Amino acid sequence: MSGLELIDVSKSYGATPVLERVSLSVLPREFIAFLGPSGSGKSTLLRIIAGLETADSGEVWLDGERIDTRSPGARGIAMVFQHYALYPHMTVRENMAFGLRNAGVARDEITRRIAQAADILEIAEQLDKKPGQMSGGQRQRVAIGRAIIKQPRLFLLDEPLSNLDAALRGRTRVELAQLRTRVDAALIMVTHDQAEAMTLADRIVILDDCCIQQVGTPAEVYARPANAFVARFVGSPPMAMLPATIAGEEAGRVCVRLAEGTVLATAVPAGELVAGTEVEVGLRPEHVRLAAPGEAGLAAQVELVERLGDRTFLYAKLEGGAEIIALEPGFGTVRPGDAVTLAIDAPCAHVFTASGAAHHPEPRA
Amino acid sequence: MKGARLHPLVVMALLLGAGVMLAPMVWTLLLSFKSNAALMADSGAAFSGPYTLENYAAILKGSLTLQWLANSLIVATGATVGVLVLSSLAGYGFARLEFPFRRTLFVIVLLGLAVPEQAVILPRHQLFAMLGLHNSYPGLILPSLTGSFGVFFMTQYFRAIPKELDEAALLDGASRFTLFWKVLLPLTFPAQATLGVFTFLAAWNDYWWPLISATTSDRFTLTVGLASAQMNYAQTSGLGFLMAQAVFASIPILVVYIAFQKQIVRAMAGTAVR
Amino acid sequence: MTAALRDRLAGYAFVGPFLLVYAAVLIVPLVMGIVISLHRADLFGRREWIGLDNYAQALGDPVLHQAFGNTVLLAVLIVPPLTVIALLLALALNRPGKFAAVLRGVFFSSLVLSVTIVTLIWRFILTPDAGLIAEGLEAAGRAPIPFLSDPDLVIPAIAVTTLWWSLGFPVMLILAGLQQVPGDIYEAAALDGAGRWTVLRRITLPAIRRTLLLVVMLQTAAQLQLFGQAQLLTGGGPGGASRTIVLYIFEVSFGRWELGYATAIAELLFGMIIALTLLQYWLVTRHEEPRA
Amino acid sequence: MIGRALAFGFAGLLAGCAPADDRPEIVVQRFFGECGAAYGESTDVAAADTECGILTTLINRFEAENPDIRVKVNVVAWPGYPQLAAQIAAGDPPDLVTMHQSVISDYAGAGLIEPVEPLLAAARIDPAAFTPAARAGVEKEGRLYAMPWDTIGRLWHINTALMAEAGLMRGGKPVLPNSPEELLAHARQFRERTSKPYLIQAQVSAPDFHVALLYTYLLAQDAVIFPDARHIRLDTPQARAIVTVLRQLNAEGLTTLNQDFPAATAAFIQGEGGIFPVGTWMLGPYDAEAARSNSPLHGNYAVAPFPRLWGEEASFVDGHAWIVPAARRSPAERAAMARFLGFLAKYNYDWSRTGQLPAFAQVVESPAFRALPHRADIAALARTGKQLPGYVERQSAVQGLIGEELEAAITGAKPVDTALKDAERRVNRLYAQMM
Repeated sequence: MSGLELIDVSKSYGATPVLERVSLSVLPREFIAFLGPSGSGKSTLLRIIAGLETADSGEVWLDGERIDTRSPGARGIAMVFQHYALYPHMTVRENMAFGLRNAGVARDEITRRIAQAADILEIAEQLDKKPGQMSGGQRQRVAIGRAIIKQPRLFLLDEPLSNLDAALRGRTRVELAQLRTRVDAALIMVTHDQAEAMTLADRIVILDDCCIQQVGTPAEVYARPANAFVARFVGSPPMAMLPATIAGEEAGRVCVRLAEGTVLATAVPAGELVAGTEVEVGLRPEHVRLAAPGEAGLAAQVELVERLGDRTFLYAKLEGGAEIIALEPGFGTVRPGDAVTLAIDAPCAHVFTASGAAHHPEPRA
Repeated sequence: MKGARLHPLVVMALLLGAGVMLAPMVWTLLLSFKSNAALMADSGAAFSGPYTLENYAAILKGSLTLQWLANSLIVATGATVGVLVLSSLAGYGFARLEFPFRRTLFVIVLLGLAVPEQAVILPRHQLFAMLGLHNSYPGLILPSLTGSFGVFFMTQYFRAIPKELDEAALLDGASRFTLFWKVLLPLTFPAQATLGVFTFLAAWNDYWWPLISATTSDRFTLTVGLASAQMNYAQTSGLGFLMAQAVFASIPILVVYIAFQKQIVRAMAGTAVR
Repeated sequence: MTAALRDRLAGYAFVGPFLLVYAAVLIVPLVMGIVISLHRADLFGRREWIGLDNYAQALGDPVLHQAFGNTVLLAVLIVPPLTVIALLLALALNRPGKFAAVLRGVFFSSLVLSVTIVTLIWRFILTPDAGLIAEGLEAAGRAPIPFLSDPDLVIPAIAVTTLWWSLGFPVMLILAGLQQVPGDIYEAAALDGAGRWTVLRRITLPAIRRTLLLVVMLQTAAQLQLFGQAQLLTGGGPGGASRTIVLYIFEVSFGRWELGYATAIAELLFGMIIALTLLQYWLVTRHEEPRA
Repeated sequence: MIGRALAFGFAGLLAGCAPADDRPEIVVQRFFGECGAAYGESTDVAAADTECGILTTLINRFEAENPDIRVKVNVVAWPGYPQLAAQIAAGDPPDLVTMHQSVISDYAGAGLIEPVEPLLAAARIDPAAFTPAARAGVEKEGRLYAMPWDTIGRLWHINTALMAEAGLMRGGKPVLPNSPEELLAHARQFRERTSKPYLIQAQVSAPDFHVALLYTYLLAQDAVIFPDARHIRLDTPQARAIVTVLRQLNAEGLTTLNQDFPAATAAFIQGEGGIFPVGTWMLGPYDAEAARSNSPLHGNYAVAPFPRLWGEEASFVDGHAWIVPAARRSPAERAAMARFLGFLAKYNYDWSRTGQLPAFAQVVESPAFRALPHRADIAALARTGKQLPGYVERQSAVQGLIGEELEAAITGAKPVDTALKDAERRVNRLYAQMM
């Protein structure tokens, strides 16, 4: 079997568990993002794959070989570190050659590969400089070059963009996207920035609380979050969660009653949701808008207005205290403190039970 | 504060202080260029000519001074290399590797900082006698290698190096030793320079141990050799020669000091004062 | 072999060489010393168990009392002035420019000389016949002063010699400490309208407090072990007026061959140095928050 | 690369740098000073001067005449016994060491040095050739523990010009006191007439200076200083009387103060006082000084044994000797040592030019020795010289203790009887603690 396979990987630091029986399959040439809040174990998982940490139990397989028993250098894995970890006393050329020399690659082969990588990454001019003489972006490229040149079977990137300023981050994101086309390897990137994950990854692995919460394409994790955590975590601004109870069902779809009394008819199949169950109703901002004059809706008070130019997010509070976020196209005129009426696109609402389990709307016919 | 102009009174005081620091050295230098006979009659003769190089010629010609100089160089260099090697290895081990009793061992090493030479020198003399180590270069060098300070200093320095570098090197397939030797050690050069210079100075200037461990003149270090020459009973002659020996013996160490002055100050600012 | 075991072995491989030397050349003698001090032992291997008698003898030994007094007096005459002078020098020389650089070089220079040379130089400065000071006094029509043979002058003379010799290291340490103080707190102080004195007292000194502590601790420990200067300048004379504890240890061990007694004195000195160091550390740090 | 260089360097260090040499090696350890600058290459013994010069030249000559022996010379700071103790404790003592005869019993008693009869025999030196004083100095419990090299005593070195000025010359000879009262009277008269001190004394860092005076005048009265090997008796009327006079000299400024040996030595040359009671070893240098035309001492130098002040004529004497620390040595090394001792014995006359009395009776009788300046004046030492009993150990440490107390007494820091009591107590305690 090819690709990366994690089987029941567990790890704890003393009494504190970090990962509990994590299993995952990554296809060859797939780009995976590990997304999660800090402390979710995503970095630890990456480091276990790299061999920088040892799992307490579980197995790591790569291209049909078990690698968790091997030393980091013998796994066929390359990694780009958050702070690049370039060897400060070596030139760029020496930095890139170091791993190959350790692996006993022939001298002219090393020269050839360095030239090639330098060419691709446009750092041929910099080969005899030391890292200290270079800018952050250039160092990033050298770090990537050092990884590419090893022709690894798996590419690990630890928060690759966190050290760059906003402008550079955009450009580097493009470069990372190109990188995957150039390497014949799977890529795994750790990030806490969902935009990065959404943009770059084929699939996103969302981690929290020592476990994988969901594995899916960006569209899946956005549209059909596996649970309340994923729903809250993915999307910016996040999904609003309104406390509610199941009011009943209508044509097999549940109706929910919000805390302040309004009943919404959702498109969520009733299934085992029975009347009276305490749930949360999840609403993406794009499914909440300002009601037209005279249109019925929820009364709310605007607390914060986030104008992004093409669109505006209104952070508002319903009677009873629940927080909700609405999207208004354009620049808008609403100001904080205004009382507004919000219209809700109820068929797009998600329902989450107290255990966090998600119930998604059936797509409209 | 920094860069503020110095008050003229402060400048005067500084110059006066510098004069006090330098006067003995200038006096020594002048004496060393006078013939012994002239000084025997009147040491005040040092302030006027004629000056001569005869004392220096005598050193190069007949005395053991060159041998002592060589011994001091060997002992101080051996101590320096030894301390650097041992402290670097141990510093890396304590800073980066996990092994049972690591913390306990480190604490035991740190306790060594509090042990004065006096507490061990007499039993050490007995021990070395049993081992037949006296009057040998290893016997003179070994006590310098027990300094806890070097290990402490290098451990701190290694700890300050980002761990990512180790990990990058491990992923680059480096062994623990390659990692240490090719990646981390070169980064500790400033610390090595500081530690090296201070070890060299300390070993060069050590007096107590070589006094009791070196048993023949040709193994004396400069400190002991010169002391054996100057403490002689009722010696009223040879002042110029003694001073020439003093100057001659100080030259190598001054060279070392001047060569490394920048590193000493800079690296001390970095790590030593934490 | 598993990776964890390999790592452990690597750990011992790296710290092992030092620990071996450390154990053999420091720990073993340290333990031997304690054992020897409980014996009536001579330099040539004869041993007879006498328990704590050596320590009892030390407590009642008037010569040791005198040496103790001399040593403490020397430390008192050396450590505080040394610290203050070094601090003043470091403050004055902590600036860019050639002038300061040259002066730094001058004040550091004596530190590289060995004790033999320092005492050789100073003996011929202090000696009443033909010494540098005597020459100066004679030129001024005054009688030479016998610094090294007057019981009241000999300790100050050794103290001055030691000050001259030891000044460089503390200046260097304090300069290093000063360079650690971030420049922006001086700028902030300037914005707050703080005068020079206020800056020194409220900002600079607190910032280099630990450096000063280090200087005092190191120097106290060093001066309590003063040996070479006393042995080479005066041999402990006149009449034991400049005999230090360590010089006494040397005399008792290699002059009188009483190894057990000498070792007991050394152990007492050891205890004294540790106690003083801890006391100084405690005095300076007791009000500080524990460091993260 | 660097690693290899380091490893190589270490190997070099451990191996040591000595080239292969299969000649027997003897390590000769001596005090007497370092004078390599003046005599480093000289082999002309007859032309050498001073203890250091003569001995340095002798050893040079021995090396030149015996290329099949490697000689290593340790020059140690006087008196070098702490180092010797350290060397013996280190298990690496030298082969032949200069030692004061008064110290021999310490080392012999502890079994640290070897009897030398076999070596003397190999060197064809007959112990009967030693002067009685020299032989007494090296013989302990019936064995010879050293080859004696000389007998040293203390003399009055006299500046006759100043004595004349003080009216203390008669018939070209200095007038010396015959009683303590006379001593003080002379000293006061000297002070009055010359406004200089009568005595020059090394009172600083020279514990043995006053001890020698004390021993001399105690021995002159046949006082028992050491009733047995473990006790001293100092708190006696005789001792109090002697020390009181010494204190009086100081109190009245009849002697130089605050001088150590180098200072006192130089002071005498510069004519700063009348009489310097110091060892025979200064006879040579001072005589040479008196021969220099522009010296304050020119033509005005005389010596005399210590005058009789109490009891009979006597002088506390000591001597230098060559001892052999106990160690394993090859026959070749022992043969080399014997040859060295034989060589030294041959040059005993040259050594006596330093002022010391020769250790070989034949040299003392020789016309060459008699012809040396002032030797007739000091020949009496050979007759009157006395040493402490052979069982007295730790003489140097004991002298140090007594010296410290005497210094306190003589400078007035302590009452005389307290100082003597303290000295007695400290010495007895030292003996009590000996193993």
